This record gives sequence, structure tokens and C-alpha cells, in this order.
Amino acid sequence: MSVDLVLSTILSPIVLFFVLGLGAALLRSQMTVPEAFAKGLAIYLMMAIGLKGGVEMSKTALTSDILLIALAALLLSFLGPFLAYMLLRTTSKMSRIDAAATAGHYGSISIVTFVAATQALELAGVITSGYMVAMAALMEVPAIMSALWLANRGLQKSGEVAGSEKGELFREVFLNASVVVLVGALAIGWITGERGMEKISPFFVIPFQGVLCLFLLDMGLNAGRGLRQGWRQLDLGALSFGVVMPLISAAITTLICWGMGLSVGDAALLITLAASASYIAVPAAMRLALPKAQPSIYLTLSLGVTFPFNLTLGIPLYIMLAQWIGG
Amino acid sequence: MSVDLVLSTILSPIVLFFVLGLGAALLRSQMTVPEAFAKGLAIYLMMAIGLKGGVEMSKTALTSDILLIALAALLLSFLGPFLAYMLLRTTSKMSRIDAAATAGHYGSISIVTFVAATQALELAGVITSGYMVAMAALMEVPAIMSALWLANRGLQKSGEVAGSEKGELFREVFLNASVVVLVGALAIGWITGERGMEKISPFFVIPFQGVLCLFLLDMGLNAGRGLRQGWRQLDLGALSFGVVMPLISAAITTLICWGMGLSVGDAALLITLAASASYIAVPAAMRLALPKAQPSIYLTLSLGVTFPFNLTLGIPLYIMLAQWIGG
Amino acid sequence: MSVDLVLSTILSPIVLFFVLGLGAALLRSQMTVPEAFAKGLAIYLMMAIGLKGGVEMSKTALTSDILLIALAALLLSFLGPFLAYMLLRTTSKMSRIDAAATAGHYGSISIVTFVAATQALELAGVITSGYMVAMAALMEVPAIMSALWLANRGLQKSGEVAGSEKGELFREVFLNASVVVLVGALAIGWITGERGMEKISPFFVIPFQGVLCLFLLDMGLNAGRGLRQGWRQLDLGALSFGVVMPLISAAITTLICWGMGLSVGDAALLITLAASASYIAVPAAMRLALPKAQPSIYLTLSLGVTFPFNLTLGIPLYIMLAQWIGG
Amino acid sequence: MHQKKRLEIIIEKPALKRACRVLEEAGVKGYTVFPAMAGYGSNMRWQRGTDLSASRDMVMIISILDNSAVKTAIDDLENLMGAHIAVLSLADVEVLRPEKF
Amino acid sequence: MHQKKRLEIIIEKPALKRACRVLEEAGVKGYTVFPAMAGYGSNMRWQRGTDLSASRDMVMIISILDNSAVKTAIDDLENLMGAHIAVLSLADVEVLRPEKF
Amino acid sequence: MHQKKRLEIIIEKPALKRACRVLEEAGVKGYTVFPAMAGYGSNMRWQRGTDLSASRDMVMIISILDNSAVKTAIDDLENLMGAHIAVLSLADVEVLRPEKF
Ligand SMILES: Nc1ncnc2c1ncn2[C@@H]1O[C@H](COP(=O)(O)O)[C@@H](O)[C@H]1O
Ligand SMILES: Nc1ncnc2c1ncn2[C@@H]1O[C@H](COP(=O)(O)O)[C@@H](O)[C@H]1O
Ligand SMILES: Nc1ncnc2c1ncn2[C@@H]1O[C@H](COP(=O)(O)O)[C@@H](O)[C@H]1O
Ligand code: NA
Ligand code: NA
Ligand code: NA
Repeated sequence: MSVDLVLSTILSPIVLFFVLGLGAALLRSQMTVPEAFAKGLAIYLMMAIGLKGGVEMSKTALTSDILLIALAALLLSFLGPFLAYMLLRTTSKMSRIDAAATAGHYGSISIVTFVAATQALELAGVITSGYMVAMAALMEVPAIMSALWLANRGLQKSGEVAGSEKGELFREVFLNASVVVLVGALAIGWITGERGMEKISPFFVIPFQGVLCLFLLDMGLNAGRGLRQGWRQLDLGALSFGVVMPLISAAITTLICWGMGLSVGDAALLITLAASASYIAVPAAMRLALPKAQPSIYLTLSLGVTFPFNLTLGIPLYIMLAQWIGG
Repeated sequence: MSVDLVLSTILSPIVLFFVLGLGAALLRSQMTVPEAFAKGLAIYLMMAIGLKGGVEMSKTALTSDILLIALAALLLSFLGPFLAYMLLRTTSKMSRIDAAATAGHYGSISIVTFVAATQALELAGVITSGYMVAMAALMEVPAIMSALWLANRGLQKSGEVAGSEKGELFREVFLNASVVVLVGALAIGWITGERGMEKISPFFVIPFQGVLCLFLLDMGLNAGRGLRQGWRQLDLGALSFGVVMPLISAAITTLICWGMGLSVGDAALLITLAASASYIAVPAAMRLALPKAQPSIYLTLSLGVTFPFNLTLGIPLYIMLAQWIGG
Repeated sequence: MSVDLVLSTILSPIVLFFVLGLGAALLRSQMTVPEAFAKGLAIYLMMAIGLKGGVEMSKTALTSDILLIALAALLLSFLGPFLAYMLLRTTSKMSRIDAAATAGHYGSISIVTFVAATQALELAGVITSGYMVAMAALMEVPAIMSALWLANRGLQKSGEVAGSEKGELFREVFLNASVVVLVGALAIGWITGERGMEKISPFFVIPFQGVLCLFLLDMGLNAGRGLRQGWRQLDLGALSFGVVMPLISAAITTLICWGMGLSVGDAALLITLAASASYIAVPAAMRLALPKAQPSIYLTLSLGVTFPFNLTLGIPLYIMLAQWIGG
Repeated sequence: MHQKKRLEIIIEKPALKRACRVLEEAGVKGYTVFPAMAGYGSNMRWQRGTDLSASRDMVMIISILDNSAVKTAIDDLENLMGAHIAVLSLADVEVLRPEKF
Repeated sequence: MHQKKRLEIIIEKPALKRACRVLEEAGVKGYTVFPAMAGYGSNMRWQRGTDLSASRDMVMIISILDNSAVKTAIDDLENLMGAHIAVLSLADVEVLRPEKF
Repeated sequence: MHQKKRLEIIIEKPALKRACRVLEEAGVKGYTVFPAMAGYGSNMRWQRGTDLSASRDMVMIISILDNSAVKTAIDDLENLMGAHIAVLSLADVEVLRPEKF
């Protein structure tokens, strides 16, 4: 069964299109999915996820169980960076500031990895809860604060960068596209409920998986190019961190899920979230807050190493972990 | 019932997504829908509207009634700017040329407002005619001519701007994207009729409302940014014009519809068209024809004030007006 | 019946939208479909074609018949340029290098023409095989090599252009977007088969024809602009080549199909492929390999003359040829 | 290398065609146009993609040309700059193949 | 024509707003921003559209201004260039309407 | 401030990679590339987005560099300009941190 799960994940069209893009980029193909088109698809995907989650949430009441999961999610995002930072500082030669920035990425989440896990679970016939989308949204931001604290602690406060403005980081972090669209769509789904969705769901449900294929082709191209251009910046310690860190996060989160008695589907999703790393929201925030950290390091790791690992081997593994504690 | 109508309009997903975008922009979020993607969606929407209208038109003969409505539509677009100009010159401090340019926008129409009204009517179970799309197309252009006449009358003809060419304004006005696509799709829908549409209608009908959500998210972002950047240019007279002018146009058009004995649905659409203001076709024409008029004035008014007003409160009101004269 | 075929082809929505775009461009409308959006649609179309072909192929075994067709396809692409070159050098005043570059375009293929033929056949109720997509992919590249040989033969090898790199042409040719996406999607369709497609086919099948309309509107705009800007570069010999060459290719391929005993549908597609000319992959390769050839010549011919001809009159003719040898 | 001029015109997109015609009529041999994405002037910011009409977009025209062409074009350019939102600047540059300009 | 300066700042996009504020606070009358599509520096290439966060994109700010505005801005610009990835250059240009800058 | 050179190459996109390699091999420390949207040359206009192959698009490479790097690159650049559609110009500029270039 577990081999089945791995195979059915890896041989699913979305993963195959990712591999196609990855391969093309590694072979130095010039092909690209236009940036504007890919960004448009990303907005579509987040709207669809948010709406679906919101409609599901409108059907059930807010229980203390859900609040508990939310608390766990917040803590995972807050504390993840500390673990990641320690690991990086002991196993790689990364500077303090690079390690802090990278750690922030691993505390935060990848929404595409989350979606891929949802698809794999659906394929395996496992039920998941709508409010897990809210958990994903909750986990995006806290890690950024931990990373900033890690980078700046002990330093005497240096002067502001010229032209910086109060609130710019706050806006970048809390009002970036993925937070706005995800939280907004969640709220709209929740407000309008099933009845309101009727008319628009054909657009947001039926083509979803197909759009995901197109998007993952682009992600593959990105990941491949990131790897080609950036791997030289990384030593072996850093590279292996890209695989080890997700596994450690997954292990810890498995324990937490077991403690909270989460359902198999929800546990699998929370584990996936914890094990995934950001490559959209956090990099943008880091350029503002920690401009001295090198983007090629954290982008190569999170998009070039961790994302491909999670998409192919990670997700089936996380599902198995969830089945194991849930069984 | 009327409160119901207002609520069901305001709580529909398309309006909620508009509000989401508006809010994000007012809070100074950096998120954007890529320009190329939004423009692509706009073309899709106009194709879909045109095709649907064309197919409907292919089913019914051209009666003198329809010609009468067309005449009314043309007159509304031609004469609207005169009213708007007088209003602006008496209630605001706008210069003659700014008032003329703004007046042109209010004589012309907003196709997205038209679509939103169609959706609200559909939701309310009111039937509309396919040829109303043709009315929308007819009303786009005449107002521009009135605006130019208003701006230039009495002035001795000034020399041409260097590099200007005979016919460039004509092409800008009659061959702009929305006229080409709307009229073209209308004709194609009319030529191929229901049979030809079979194969392509899944694409143009099923996802329509969903695409509209995505598009209105972008409209909200645009409207919010326009407001934030431009409201300082506007005095109170100008700002209130953005709400008063649609109401006056609506009142006049209600009378006309009552005189012509229009059906409830068609009346609601004609009132909406008259009350709506352009923010795509007319601004582009004005930069060529009246470069001295300030874009921030007319864009802020039509996109930042009138469009949000129509989308939320205007449309239910116009439907009620139509029901009132039709009942 | 044949008049019917011509009419139903020309009056199909996809052709009408092409004509709309063509007309708008010739009338010098400023409207455009955003580049990024059109390129995104192109990727969608190639994914859809590839997947469909791959799934079809997964249902049937690879027979020697198919290998024979593949051989024919390869030879058509390899030898086509020689014929085209001779024709151009005798009937037009084109320089050797321009003739060679143009010849390369006519040996290669146009995937949109291929798709339009598939649609016309579907409309006429004629069955085609999935592996014909593979033939299209096979025919893209060989012609480029013949063109290079034609351009460079007899010349002493000139020094490399500064900055050129081993393998850059190879990558441009074999890893361009259309080859990667088409071959990749074909393989993915073939690997996952019907079962894997279930979830994604709604996106890749249902909207296909509608997307094609949107794409052909853009193609019409491109073709019209190409014609307007480039026709002055072409003498009458060159212009007529744009219509004569497809007809000659079609005639020869008809004979070959007759010799191989191809089914009506597959014959019609192979004839169409042979008669079509590239305007995406080959131009890009030519700028690298033969920078002295003038793009305005080959682009105007293949996109401005041959593509419109094939789309309107060519395809029905090729279908009739196929019916004639198959009947 | 040889002395030429580099003309740079930042102008609102709706007037681009007019500027192009002015240059072409002055006998300029070539120019290239670049899309701007944002800007500031008259105490106001603008940003591409926040205006569906795109009528506030700016573009930049760069032309490497001979001083004589500048002199021919200058009157029409002044007229154009008077009517439309635009900024013009001229600089000295060196080029490789002087006959091209 | 009249002598002015042309300031060109190639800077990472996340810092664009900061650079704009610096210029505005220095009293610069206008500037225009252009999106870059690729680049090379520190032995590494970057390319737009290969990074979903767009945090490595570069943009170019062009401002035609008076030398006095450059002097007012220069300290803050140096501070900004020290913190962010950026390249600044200044050149002499001639303009038509000197009062605009 | 310090004297450097500003090299600007407007070149057809298919040849961009070649130009980049030439600059990198000459030891240039950095450059940035910008997409053009339209242009005119040899009595013909082109416009981006009207050619699906994008093979007629032009791009602009800007590099702030030391005069010595220009001299190293110039032969290869001339060769490249001879083969491909391209326009090159060189200007004097002032920079802040001379060691970067
Ligand atoms: N000094 C300048 N340097 C560069 N661009 C400018 C300058 N002044 C104005 N602009 C551009 O021209 C637009 C209109 O400016 P203005 O004419 O001052 O309203 C601005 O949004 C900028 O994009
Ligand atoms: N000398 C230069 N001229 C133009 N652009 C440069 C130059 N140096 C760096 N850049 C740009 O700045 C980015 C970062 O460069 P660096 O600071 O050297 O890592 C590069 O990718 C280029 O886009
Ligand atoms: N003098 C020039 N200044 C700026 N761009 C030019 C110039 N000449 C040519 N170009 C650009 O190079 C392209 C090809 O020009 P040509 O080599 O003259 O056919 C044009 O379409 C322009 O984009
Ligand atoms: Na995580
Ligand atoms: Na109106
Ligand atoms: Na061919």
C-alpha cells in the first residue's frame, strides 16, 4: 500500500508536469511560462482553495478542537525557525543572517505543497477539513518574526535604511497577495456559503487540477533554474538541510497531531504544512527586513531542494505518518 | 423584497471580491493582478457577452421596437455629456476642459457594470434581451464626440499637435479593443447561431461568473488605488457628482423606458448603462484628443467613485426603478 | 458536400475570430491580446493536444504501420525545404540565405493549423488517430537542419559569432517550448493513460475550442500586422509562393498517403502538416543560426500568407484530398 | 569611436505614435521604445496595471542619432512636449559604426 | 538647451519604494521606473519570471534633475546603496524646459 | 564621485545570451537587461506581441564599467554587432563606489 501511495503520487499528472519543467530547466531549455500568466494562475489557485475551505467552514461550528489546532499551527510557525537556525548554524557554514533568513522560510509554509497533499489525499480517499486552509494562512507569517528576532538579537539597533517607512514591513507581511487572497476568499466562501458558490464553483472546482498541472510545469522550470544557478552557493550541510529539516518538522508535528488526536487527513495536512517551506511571501519580506541575507541561498534551498522533495517523496511519507498515528 | 435585492447583490461573490480588492488597496497592500492577465480576462468577458448576445439576437427578428431602443440609447450617450458638463461647471471648480472630458466618461458606459446588472437580474429571475449587448456597444462612442465639441466650441481651432495623423482618433475610438471584441463577438454569435456555439459555449458560459470574480478583485484593487492617489484632486462638488450624476441619468432613463414600455429586465439594463461611466475606452481617447485634461480627475471619479457606487447600491436601485415602472 | 465543408470551416467560430483579428489589424486597430496571456494560452493548447494524443496512444500498441508514417513524416520535413528552396530561387528574387531560411519554415509545421484541421475533421465526423500528434512533433525540427545545410553549403566555414556557445542551437531547436510541452504532455498522457486524465481532462477538453477562439483572435491580429508591415518586402513570386508551396506539399503528401493506405482522417492531418509552415519554433532558431536572413520575409510569408490560406481554404481542400484517396 | 547624440524621451503612451512620427519625419534612422512601470511627477505617483485604460502609462523612446537629425526634429518635438506629458533629454555618446545613425 | 543631470539607479525591486521616498524627500520633481528582465553581478545571473516571489527582480529609476537635488539626495542614496543591491550613475544631459526639473 | 563608462547595447533578443557571454568573458562585473516594446529601423517598425516567435524582440543591456573592460570587450562586440541586429553606445558617467565596477 505504501509503495502504491508513493507511485500514485509520483505518477500523477501534476507531479509529472513538475518533473517535465524541472528536467527542461536542468537541460537549459529556454522555455518559460510567462510571469504574468503564472501569477494569474497562482491567484486563481489561492481563490479556489480559500473559497472551498470557506464553504466547508460555513457548514461546521467553530469548536475548541479547532482553536487548539490553530494554536498548534501558530506555535509550529513561531518555533520552527529556532530549530532550523540551530541546525543550520551547526551543520553548515552559513552566516548568522543567512541562517536566520533561511530559518524563516522553513517555519512558514508552501501553499502549493499543501494543495498537492490535498490532491493526494483525495486520490487516496482520505477526508480533510475545510478549516485546514485557515491553518495554512495562520502559518505564513509568524515565522518571519522569529527570523527577524534571530537575525537582530544582540545587535545594537542599527540606523534605519534611508527611505524606509513605518509600517512597510507590516504591510509587506500581512497584506501580501497570498494572505489577502487566501484569507479574503476564505471569508467570502464562509459568508456566501454553499448557495453563493453554486454559480462560481464550476470555474473554481472543475478546472482546478488542470490549472495545477500548468502551474506546476512553471514551478518545475523555476525550481530547476534555481538549482542550476544557486547550488554552487550551498555547501553539503546546507543542501542536506533542505531534506532533513522537513523530516524533522514532520516528525515533531506527527507527535503533536498524535497528542491532539487529529484525523488522518487533517494530520497529514498539518504535517505537510510544517514540513514545507515558503518561496513567495517570505523571500519578499526578507529583502526588506534583512537585505544583507543572500537570496540565492534561501531560494535555492526552499524552491530547488525542499519543494521537489516534498512534492515527490515527502507527501506520501507524511500521509503514511498520519495513517500510522491515526490507525 | 427591496432589502433582499440589495443584500443579495452586495453579498454576491463578485461584489465581495470587489470589496476585497478595494479594501486591500485602501490598506496599501502591494498585491496586484498582473496587467496582462487582467486584460486577457477582460477580452474573455467581452467575447462571452458578445457571443451570448449575438446568439440571442439570431433567434429573434429585428423589430421597430428594437430600433427605437437603439435610438434612445444613442441619444442618451450623445446628450448625457451636456447634462454632466452643466452640472460639473455649476457645482465644482473644474476647468472647462476637465469638465468636458469628465462629461464624456459619464455619457459613455461601463461594460462590467452592465454585466454585473445582468447577473443580478438573472439571480432575481428577471429575463433580459440579447440585443441589449448591442445597445451597450452603441453607447460607448457618441459621448466622446459630445465631449470634444464641449471642450473645443468657441475656441479658435488651435494648430495640430506635432506628429498627429488624420484618422488616429477615429481608429482609437471606433477600433478600440472593447468595440472590436464586443461588436465582433456579437456578429459572430449572430452568424453562427446556437448550433455554432455548442462547442465553444462551455468555455464562454460555465466559467463566466468565476472569471468575473477574479476580474472584479482586480477592479477593486484599481478603484482603491485610484481613490487613494486621486481624491485630493477632487473638491466636494466633484466627488458628489460621482454619485449624483448616475442617479440623475437613471431617473431620466427610467422615464424614457416607461415611455417606450420596455420590459423590466431591458429597462433595468438601459438604466444601468446610462448611469454607468467609462474607464477604459474614453480615457484612452481623451489623452489623444484633449491632452490638457487631467486624467486623475476623470479616472478617480468614474473608477473610484461611480463604479463602486453602481456595483453595490446603484444596480439594486436601478432594478427597483425598472420594476416600479414595469409593475 | 465539398461546398458545405468549405462553408462550415469558414463559418466556424474559430475561423471567424481569426478573421475578426485579421480585419482589425488591417484597419490599424490598436487592440492587442497581451503577449503573456496569448503565450499562456499557447502552452495550454499544446498541453491539451499532447495529453489527448498521449492518452489515445496508450490505448493502442505501436505497430509497424505507425513507424512507417513516422518515417514519412520525418522525410517530408527533411526534404520539404529542398523543394521550397528551388521554387523560391527560381520564382522570386530572394537571396540564397533568405530562401534557405524561408524553406526551413515550410518544411516544419504549424501546430495551430494542425489543431484547426482536427476540429474541422471532428465537425465532419471523421476519426483521427492520437499518434498524429507525435507526427506533428517529429516534423518540427528536421526542416531546420536542411535549411542550415542549404544556407551554408559551398561556403567556407566562417568564424563563429562572438559569444556563441556549443549546444546553444541544439537547445534552441530541441528544447524550445513547443517541443518540450508537446512531447512532454504526450509522454505524460501516455504514462498516466485514461485513468490519470480523468481529473484533469475537464480543464483540457471542455474549454479547448473556446480557448482556441481567443487564441485565433490573437493570431489574426498578428497575421494582419505582419502583412501590413511586411508585404512591401515581398515580390509577387514570393507572395504566390505562400499559397503555391502548401498546395505542392499537399499534392505530394496526398500521393504518399495513398501509397501507405492511410485512413481519411490521418491522411488529412498529414497533408495539413506538410502544407503548413512554422512561425514560432523556426524563426527563433533562424535568428541564431542564420542571423543574416531577414525575419520580415519569412514571417510575413508563413504567418501573413500561408497560415490564413490554410485556415480558410487549405484545410477543407486537404480534407477533400484525403477523402478522395480514401474513398 | 565616433560622437553621436542619444535622445531620450519619456512620454505618455497615448502619444507614443505621435512622437514616433515626428522622429521618422525628421529622418531619424532608428529608435527603440521601452515600457515604464511606475513614476512620479507633479506630486503624484502612477503605477502600471492600476488603470484598465492604460492611458496613464509612460514609455521611453531611445534614439541614437546625428546632431543634424536632432536639429531637424527639435521644433516638432517642442510642440509635442507642449501638448503631452513628456520629458526629453539629450546626451553625448560614442558609437562604433557612425554611418548607421 | 540647458544643462541638467540624469540620475540612473538600478536597484532591487523590494527596495524601490525606499528609493522613491529618498528622491521625493530630496525634492526631486519627477522620476520614471522601468522593469529589468535579467542581469548579472557577483558572478551570478538572474532572470525575471524564474522566482515566484519576484524578490530578486531589479528595476531602473531614471530621473532628470538639477544638480542641487542630487546633492540633497546623495547622503540618503549612499545609505540606501549600502543596504540594498543597487547601482547608481550620474550623467550630464541637455533638456528643453529647465524649469520643469 | 568617480568617472566610469556606461555601455548601452540595444540588441535582438535571440542574440542576448551571446552578448552576455561576450561581456562576462571580458570581465565585466555586472550588467542589467531591459525588454523593449517597439522600435524602428531600416524603414520598418516592429512591435512586441505581434510575433509569436518573439524572435524580433529587442532588448537593452546596460552596464556600468571601467574603460579597461570596454577595451577588452570591444573586438568581440564589434564581431557580434556585425552578425546581429544591434546598436551600441558608450557614455561617460559618475558613480559612487568605483571599486564595484
Ligand atoms: N524629471 C523627471 N525625470 C524622469 N521622469 C519624469 C520626470 N518628471 C516627470 N517624469 C515622468 O512623467 C510623468 C508625468 O510627470 P508630470 O508631467 O510632472 O506630471 C511622471 O509620472 C514620470 O513618469
Ligand atoms: N556594473 C553594473 N551595471 C549594470 N547593472 C549591474 C552592474 N552590477 C550589478 N548590476 C545589477 O545588479 C544586480 C546585482 O549585482 P551585484 O550587486 O553585483 O550582486 C545584477 O544582477 C545586475 O542586474
Ligand atoms: N539609432 C537607433 N537608436 C535606437 N534604436 C535603434 C536605432 N537603430 C535601430 N534601432 C533598433 O534596432 C532595430 C533594428 O534596426 P535596423 O538594424 O536598423 O533594422 C530597430 O527596430 C530598433 O529597435
Ligand atoms: Na514549514
Ligand atoms: Na453612462
Ligand atoms: Na510543412
